[in-house]
This record gives sequence, C-alpha cells and structure tokens, in this order.
Amino acid sequence: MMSHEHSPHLQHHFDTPEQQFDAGKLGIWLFLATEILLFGGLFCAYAIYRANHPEIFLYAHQFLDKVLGGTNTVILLCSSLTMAWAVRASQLGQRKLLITLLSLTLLGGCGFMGIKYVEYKAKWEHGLLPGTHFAPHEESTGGPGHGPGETPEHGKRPSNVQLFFGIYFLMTGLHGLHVLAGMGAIGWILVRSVKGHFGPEYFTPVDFVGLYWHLVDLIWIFLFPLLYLIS
Amino acid sequence: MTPKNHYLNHTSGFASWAFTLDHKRIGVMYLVATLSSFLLGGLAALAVRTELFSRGPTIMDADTYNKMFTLHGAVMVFLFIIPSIPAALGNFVLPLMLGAKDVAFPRLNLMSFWLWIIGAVFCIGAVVAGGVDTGWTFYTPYSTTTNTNVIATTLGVFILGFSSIFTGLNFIVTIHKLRPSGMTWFKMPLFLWALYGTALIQVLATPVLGITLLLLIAERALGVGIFDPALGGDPVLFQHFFWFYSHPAVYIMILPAMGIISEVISIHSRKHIFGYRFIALSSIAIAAFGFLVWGHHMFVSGQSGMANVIFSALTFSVAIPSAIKVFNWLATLYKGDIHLTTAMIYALMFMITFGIGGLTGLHLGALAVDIHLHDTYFVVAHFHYVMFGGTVIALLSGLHHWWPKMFGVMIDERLGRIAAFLIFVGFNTTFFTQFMLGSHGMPRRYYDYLPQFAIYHRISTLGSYVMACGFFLIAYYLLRSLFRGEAAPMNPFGGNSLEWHTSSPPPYDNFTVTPIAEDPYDYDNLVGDEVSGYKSRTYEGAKA
Amino acid sequence: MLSQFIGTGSNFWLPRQGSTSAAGVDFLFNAVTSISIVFFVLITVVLFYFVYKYRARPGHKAQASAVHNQTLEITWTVIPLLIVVWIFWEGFTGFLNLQTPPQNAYEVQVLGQKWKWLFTYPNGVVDDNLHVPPDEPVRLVMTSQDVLHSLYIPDFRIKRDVVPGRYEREWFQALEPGEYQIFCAEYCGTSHSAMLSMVIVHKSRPEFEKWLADAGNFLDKLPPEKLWEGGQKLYNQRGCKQCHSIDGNPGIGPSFKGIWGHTQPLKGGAQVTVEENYVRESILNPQAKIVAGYEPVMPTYQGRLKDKEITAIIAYLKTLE
Amino acid sequence: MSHEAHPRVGHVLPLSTLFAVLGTLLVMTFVTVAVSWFDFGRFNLWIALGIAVFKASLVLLFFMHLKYDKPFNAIVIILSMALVMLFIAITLTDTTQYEPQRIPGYAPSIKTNPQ
Repeated sequence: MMSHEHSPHLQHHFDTPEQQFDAGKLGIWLFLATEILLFGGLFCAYAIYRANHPEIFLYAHQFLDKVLGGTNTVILLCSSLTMAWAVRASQLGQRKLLITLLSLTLLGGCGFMGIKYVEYKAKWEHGLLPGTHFAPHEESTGGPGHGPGETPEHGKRPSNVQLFFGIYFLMTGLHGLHVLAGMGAIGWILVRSVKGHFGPEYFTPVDFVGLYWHLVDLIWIFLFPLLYLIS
Repeated sequence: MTPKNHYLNHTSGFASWAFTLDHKRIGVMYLVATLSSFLLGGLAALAVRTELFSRGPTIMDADTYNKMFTLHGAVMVFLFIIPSIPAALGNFVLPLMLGAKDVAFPRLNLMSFWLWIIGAVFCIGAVVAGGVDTGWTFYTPYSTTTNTNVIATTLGVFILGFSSIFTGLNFIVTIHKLRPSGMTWFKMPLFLWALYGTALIQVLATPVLGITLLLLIAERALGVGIFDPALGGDPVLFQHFFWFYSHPAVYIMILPAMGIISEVISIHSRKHIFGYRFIALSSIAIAAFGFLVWGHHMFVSGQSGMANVIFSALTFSVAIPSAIKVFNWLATLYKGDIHLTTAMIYALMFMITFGIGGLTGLHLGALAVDIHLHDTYFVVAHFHYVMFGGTVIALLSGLHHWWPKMFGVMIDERLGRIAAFLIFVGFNTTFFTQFMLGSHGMPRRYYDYLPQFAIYHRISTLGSYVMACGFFLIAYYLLRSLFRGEAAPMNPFGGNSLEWHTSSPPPYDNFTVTPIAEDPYDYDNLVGDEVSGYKSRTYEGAKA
Repeated sequence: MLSQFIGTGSNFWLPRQGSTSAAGVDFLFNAVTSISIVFFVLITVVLFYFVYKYRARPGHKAQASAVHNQTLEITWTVIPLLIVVWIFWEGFTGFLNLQTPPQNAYEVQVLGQKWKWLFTYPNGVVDDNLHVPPDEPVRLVMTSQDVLHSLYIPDFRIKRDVVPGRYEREWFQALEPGEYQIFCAEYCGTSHSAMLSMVIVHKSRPEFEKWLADAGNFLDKLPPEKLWEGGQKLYNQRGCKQCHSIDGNPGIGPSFKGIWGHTQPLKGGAQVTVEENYVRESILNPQAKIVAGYEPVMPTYQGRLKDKEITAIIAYLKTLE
Repeated sequence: MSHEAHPRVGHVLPLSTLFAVLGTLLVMTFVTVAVSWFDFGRFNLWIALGIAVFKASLVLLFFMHLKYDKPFNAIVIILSMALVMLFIAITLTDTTQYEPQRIPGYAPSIKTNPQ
C-alpha cells in the first residue's frame, strides 16, 4: 500500500483521500441520476398527455400564475448561486462567509416554498384540483351563464382538464418535497459549519448537498416553461 | 486451518449484527432475509398448486386464491429474487473478489438492508391485514378499484426499490474506485462484470418503478387519474411505466446468476474460462438491450402494431448474448477436469433448465405465436424456467460454491446430490407440463379450469411437492453443516479469484496478507488437493 | 405418429385449428419448437459427453487448450442471429395477417365486464355467446365497462385485451361449424376463471340469420307470466343497469327499487306517478320529464327497443318491490 | 485554518465565473418568459425546451463542476437523461399511434366534464 498522510476523515477501507472523495462524488452523481429518472417518469406522463391532448394544456395553464412562477425561478437560480459560492467558501476555509451563504440559500428555499404555498392555496380555493377533486368554482372563473371553469377570456373548457392539474400537482409536489429535503440537508450542514467542521481538508458534505440543491434547481428550470409558459 | 478470529466471531450480540458495517455480515443477514422470503413465497406457491390439484374449490375460495398468487409473485420477485444474488452473495463476495476491505459506502449498505426490512414489513403487513389481489404487476384500473391493501403493498415495494438502488449504487462505485491497481477491467472475475451490469440496471431502471408506484398511490389516495380510464387516464400507459422497470428487472435477476455460472463452471472443471471477453461484454450487452424490449410484455395489451413489431425485433437481439454465454460455458468444459460437486451439478443443471427457458423465449418473441401464448401457462412455464431454472438454480450453485467461504464449513455432498436430483425432477415435472397447458390455451391466474386441463395440473402439483422435499432437504443439511460440518480449508475447490486467497471464514478486514491479483481463471499456480484445499504459489516468496 | 405432434387436430402441443389463421401460427410454433429441440439436444449431448469424458478421476488432469477462438465465437454469434432474424420475420408477417381484418367482415360489438362477455349484433340483439355465420370473416369491436379483460379463443389463435375507454379490434374466420371456447385471459378479479363463453359457428348463413331473428323476438316465446324475466334480461343487457340500480341506491339515474306506482318529484316542481305511459315516455323520450336531483343524460331508446320489449321491462319493474 | 488555503481535492471556481453564470441564467429566464408571448406555432415547445436545456447545461457544467470533474460522472448523468428520452420517445410513439382508438373525453367518474 502507498504511504499517505493520515487524515481523520479517511475511512479505513480507502487508501487515499482522493480515492474516498472520488468514490463519494461518483456515488452522489449516481444518486442524482436516479432522481432524474424518478422525475423522468413524470416528464413522460406530461409528454404523452400534452402530445395527445394539447387542448387541455392550452386551456388549463391559463390558471397558473406566470409572475409567481417566474419569481420562484429567479429565487431558485439565486439560491443556486449562493450554494455554489458556499461550496467555494468551504473549500477556501472562509467559515463566516460559508455560514452567511448557507443561510441565504436556506432563505431562498423558504421563499420558494412560501410562494408555492400561495399558489397551491389559490388552486385549492378555486377547486382547481387533480382527478376526482377537480371542481372549479363558477364565481371565480366566470359566473352564471357559463359552465364551471368556463369564461369568455379562457375559452371553452375541454374534457378532462383534471388531468393537467393532476400532472401539475404531482410534478410541482414531488419537486417541492425535494426542495424541503434539500432545505433539511442545508440546515444540517449549516449547523456543522457553525461548529467549524468544514475547511480545505474536508468539505465533502457541503459539496454533495450543493450538487443535490443544483439538481432541484435544474428540474425547476424544465418545470417552469413546461407548466407555466404554454402557448 | 480455521482462523481463531474471523468476521463471524470477532464481536457478538444483536447490535454487533444489526448495526454492522461489515459487508460480509450484511451479506449474511441479506441471505437469511431473502431465504426466509423464499420460504414464504414457496409456501404460497404450494398453496396455489394444491388448490389447482383438482377442479373447483379445493382448499380455498377464489378471492383467497387471487391473494395467494399475488403473495407468491410479489414476495418472490421483490423480496427474494431481486435482492438474492446481488445483495446476499454479491455483498459477501464482491469486496473479497476485488481484494478490498469493504464496499465503498458501508453505511449505505446497512441502510439498504434496513430499507429491505421496512419494505418487507409493509408488504407482509399488507398481507396480514387482509392481503392484496392485484397480481404482482398491479395493473390499472384493477389496482385502482380493488378494495384490498394496494397502498401498503406498493409503498413496501417502493421502499424495496430504494434498497435495491442503494445496493447497485454501492457496487458500481466499489467496482470503479476500489479495484486494486493490478486488476484492470478485463482481469476482473466475470461475477463482478455481471454484478456491474446488474447494478447499472438497478440504478437506472428502479427509479421508474418508484415513480410508477407513487403515481399508483396518488391514484388511489388522491384520485389523480393518470392511469385510470374512469378518470380520463390511460391504463396501457401504466403498463409502459411498469415494464420499463420490470423488464430490465428480469436482467437484475438473471445477470448475476450467469456470473455465478461463469465462476463455478470454470473453477470446478479446473479450466480457464473460454471466451472471457465475449462473456464479460455480453453481460453489458444484456444490460443495455434489456432497456429496449419492455414492450414484449404488451403485445396484446392494446399497444400499437408498430410498437409491437419494433419490440419483437429488439427482443430477439437479447437472445444472442445469452446464447453466446451458453456456448462459452460448454467450451470451458472441453478438456477440463470436471468435479461433480453439488455446486457444479447445479451449474450444469442451469445450462439445461435455463436453456429451455431461453429457447421458449423464442416462441414468445415471435409476434404471431405470442398472440396465442400470451397470458397463458406457457408464459408462466417460460419465466419459471428462467427465474427458477436460471436464477434459483444459480443461487443454489453459488450458495454451495461459497458456503465454505462464508461459514468455514463443508456441506454434505451426498445429501446435496440427492436434493439436487429431487429439485431437478420436481422442477421439470412442475413446469414442463405447464408449457403444454399454455400451448393448449389455459390462461394464467385461473382459480378453476376446464376438464381437459385436469391431468396436466395434477402432474404439475405432484412435481411441486417433490421440489419442496428437495428444498427441505437442502435447508436441513445447510443448517446441520453450521454445527456439525467439517471445517473448510481456505480454498476447497481450487479457485484463483481473490476471495480464495483469504481464510475461510475471512477475517474482519478480509485479508491478513495483501492479496495479489492475477488472472482469476489461471489455475496453474495452485497446489494442493480437494481434502486439504489449494494454495497459490504466488505468496510463497512474499510471506513475512 | 407424426400427427401427434403436428397436424390440424388437437395434438401434443396445440389445440385444434379452428380458424383460417391457425395453420400459419402453428407452422411457426412447430418450426420454433423444432429449432429449440435441435439446439437443446445439441447442448445437452455435448454437455453430457464432456462431463463424462473429462470427469475428475485419479490421474486425470485438465489439459491446456485455447481460452478463446475468434472464429468459433463469431460462428456461434452469427448462426443464432440468422435464425432469430428468420423467426422474427415469420412472426411479423403472421402478425400482420392477424392484425388486419378483411374489408367485408361481419361486425359484432363486444363488451367485457366483471365477469361476463356480452356480444351485440347489428340488429340490437345481445347474447352471452358469440354466434357467427360460417365461411366469412368476423370482426369484433371490443370495449370494457370496468377493468382490463382479454378475449381469447385458443382454437382460433387470437387474443386481444379489452380496455375500458377505448375500442380494440380482432378478427377471425372459422374453418368449420361447431363450438369453440372463449376465455378471459387478462386477470380481472374474483371470477376471472369463470368468465367463459362459447363461439357458436352456425352451419350456414341462413341458419345464423334465423337464430338472429329468433333471438330478436325471444319475448314471443315467453308465456305472459314469464314476461318479466325477459324484461330482467333486457335490463341487464341493454344498458339500464349501468345507471339504475335495483337495490335502492341512487346511481346516475333513480333506482328502480319500489319505483312502480310511486310518485316522483320532477325538476321544476311537478310530480308524476310511475305507471305505463310515464315509463314508456321516459324510455323513448327521456328528456321530457326529469326526476328532481338528476341530470338529463339518458339517451333515447327510440328504435332500439321494440314495443314488446318495453312491455317486458315494465313487467320487470312491477316485480321490484 | 488558513484563510486562503486550497483544498487537496476538488476544483475551486472563481467568483467571476459564478456570477457570470447566474447572470446568463437570469437573462435566459427573462428570454423564455418573453418568447412565450409570441407564437411560433409548433416551435414554441422546442424553443422553450432549447432554452431550458441551455440553462440546465450551465448549471451542470459550472455550478455542479461537471466541466472539471471526472468524465465518468458526466457519462452517468448523460446516460440517465438519454434513458428518460428513450422512455419518452418510445412511449410517445406508441401512444400517439393508438390514441385514435381511445374514446374522446372518456372519463365516466369525472362529473365536471362538459356534456
């Protein structure tokens, strides 16, 4: 075996820190690949219903709020920057900066979920829900003289609009759960960075949580135009 | 020969097992867990066969029967076959074969095992709470409308999926990053190639099963109707989702089995494996093609004619790498020194039974013939010849091959041969008749049948009892060997992959002397005999 | 002897050939089986020969031989490849034949439901068995009312899943008159294995036409006191039961239980007593009077139910107390 | 812990790169919203997807350090995305083929569909 400096973070079955770091990195990338495939199923369901029933998507997307969705995109992108910057800070041993940046990232996550809550609440109040729960309120979408969920500016409601809201809630819901999980992980490394666990010798957890957070951002980059910006 | 301190006795107590990070102990726990599931699934199968012994109600009503075959299928697929070889034998052997101290992520490995336990609790809990009657395939809209415990079962399978993903992820990283510098890709034992191909499928296909099951749960719990036609959804789409995972899953089951056969055939005939590169690359080819053929489960489902034709063509492409392997194993036997140990008998049996399974796959891949055979007992017989005649037989082969390494004891070869004979006779009696049932038109998942099928069902049930006797005999002599078995030498069968370069059972850290990787199938450097075991001359100069 | 294994009757492997497509399917089945047997015997014989010849015994050692051989590897890759390409091609062309019904086929509508088959003929007759004329192609247009089913006729070598929310098609042309088994081949719950019917191929087209006409007038053969039984059959087969229960639970329409002679509140405040004229009007012109609390969704049965059939349904309603 | 110490493993991104990437991402977000007001017919979807792929690549390459990482990690991600595309492509091909057989608007349990 090659001789090497002993590091307290080196596990017994690895020879060198490089080997351990590379192994961890490959592990996290494989995990991200499984996440992509998990969401891939939902993207497939989206693609099939959108290709075969574009009228449902054209009609229903009008009920999503582009401004809120766009704001959330900007928030997530900015939090991705603070996260990437946090990784840099941990690599360079800038502890205070690391704590600040992780807190900002966490704040971004809170902002995203807050806006998500506002959007979900509006859907809930208007009965724009998936499947059997789809029951659009007349007063919110048109008033008497039109069928439920039918207004002059929205056009005639096609059949099976509930499918869009099913896909919308599943995609954004699963994504939201991932944001929450990411926030939990960021909270955990925030605590550890306050305790001073990270530095140039050891920043692996910050790096890996960062990769996860960027993946969550990456999925939203696709969700936003596919759900909100249909024309 | 047996070292005083080894992985089985270096610590003791429940916690030393339940929270162990040692891949060998996790492998042993997985072995106990999967074999217990096999017992449960097997008992369900016996109940099903007994019910079918005669026409009309025999020992249970139709609803119980439906729950029973669902139990058999779900337990055998998700709890037993998928984790059996990779997570039990693979976990034990993989780091040893690499000359490594452990897998890359020992904690993840332990988590995988506990996720298996949690998943199993959900699945079996669902059975205790009244069962589930959808069949292991959970086809919609039946699964969305039945009032049995679909949510608990699918949640359990979802968790089992993550257990499987973590095992696969661990293996990929271990093979990439923990290979010693002397062991290049084409110097790896073939079992590792097979496990690598398997792990790729586990990581890349299982998440799609995960999302499928989540969608099914959403369907039942929230009324989201992606797959339910009553809610505007498309049930054929469910089948695409389900088989996108579950066809590659067939290769999760068979690839590691093929890996075991490559090891056992070569070692027990003391002959270098023939066509190493073809066997190794065919594992990867099977893993890759495995992703392209899922639609052959849907030839009569309402899938379009065009998709049927594409999938039929691609299906035949998988036949080739499997055929290549069989021919290479045969060529390995040529001019060898064939020891008919129990492990070897099972490996040879594999070539016959898996051969039948593979060849009948040709009937089912041919579109026009499949229309007739689809969803009949012909399919049931075909996949039992592949899953049982392939995977289970290979598991038995591997179990007998590595048993001395795992527990440091030899098994009773005489009883081993008797059991192998019972299983061979019982298995073929049970399932060959089912080919004929199916080709005469007997549909699967039938509680009752017409008079012309009675004789086949009766023979099949009798065969299953013979097979059960074989398994109880195996259970008896394996358990007995743990207490009364002769101590095993380090290398009883004359293998040269690295797990044979350490003591039986191995020490906690796997190797006391740093192993030296050489061609795993070159046996010229070994000296010794069957009784006292073999030793590699490679270490003679290096001993401290 | 050979006819035990191949031939048109029921043999060792396959049931009798009942349709024009069966011979082609059986040819391929037998061809693939023969290829399989050749390969299986080849592998097994070589296996046993090697195991015997190179068995371990005192003084016997493994001999060196090549560990790979490019020519051999390529040979046993290419030969199976050519064989499977042929099997694929035969399966593909056979499938095209099974998939494409001739233009002039006689059409029967099929409804799968838990756990029976209903076959609807062009004149509106519904039957549990599939009656067809001989010597002409028959096309089935199939859908399901609840879960997946699969209409499988082994003697005809055809099978197709029946899916709710869509129309599936399959076709056959029977070779000779007789009865042929129909199975449900897609698991559908408790009585999946009892979801059986028969194909009845009549001796001649006129005989089939006669059966069809008689089936259309089956009420004529019932004595007046049994007329309600005919009404019950119509209730089950003509779509009444999908919306109107007989156990008192409101469905898409009001339940039939105890409805006879009862006074119903109508949309708009009026009332109506359930008697002969009201029932007749509701069947022929369903939008005329809508019971309060229900939507006007019932289609008209004008032209789809004969007068006598409506009388039978009324007789049935009277029995539901 | 020294302030400007450098790690033994991994790659440190300069701040200028990080901010340049964020800037581009924000601009592209604006662009994707802006183009959604115009109608390019059947290209609408492909334009939106093209922009999303470009943004995702930036995140992968820089924020996630893939540009400086072991090539196999990139292969893993590309492989997973390729599989998703394969899944969508084949399933979509099939469903569009059989869509005409489905009964339009069939959904008996949905009471809110227009009659």
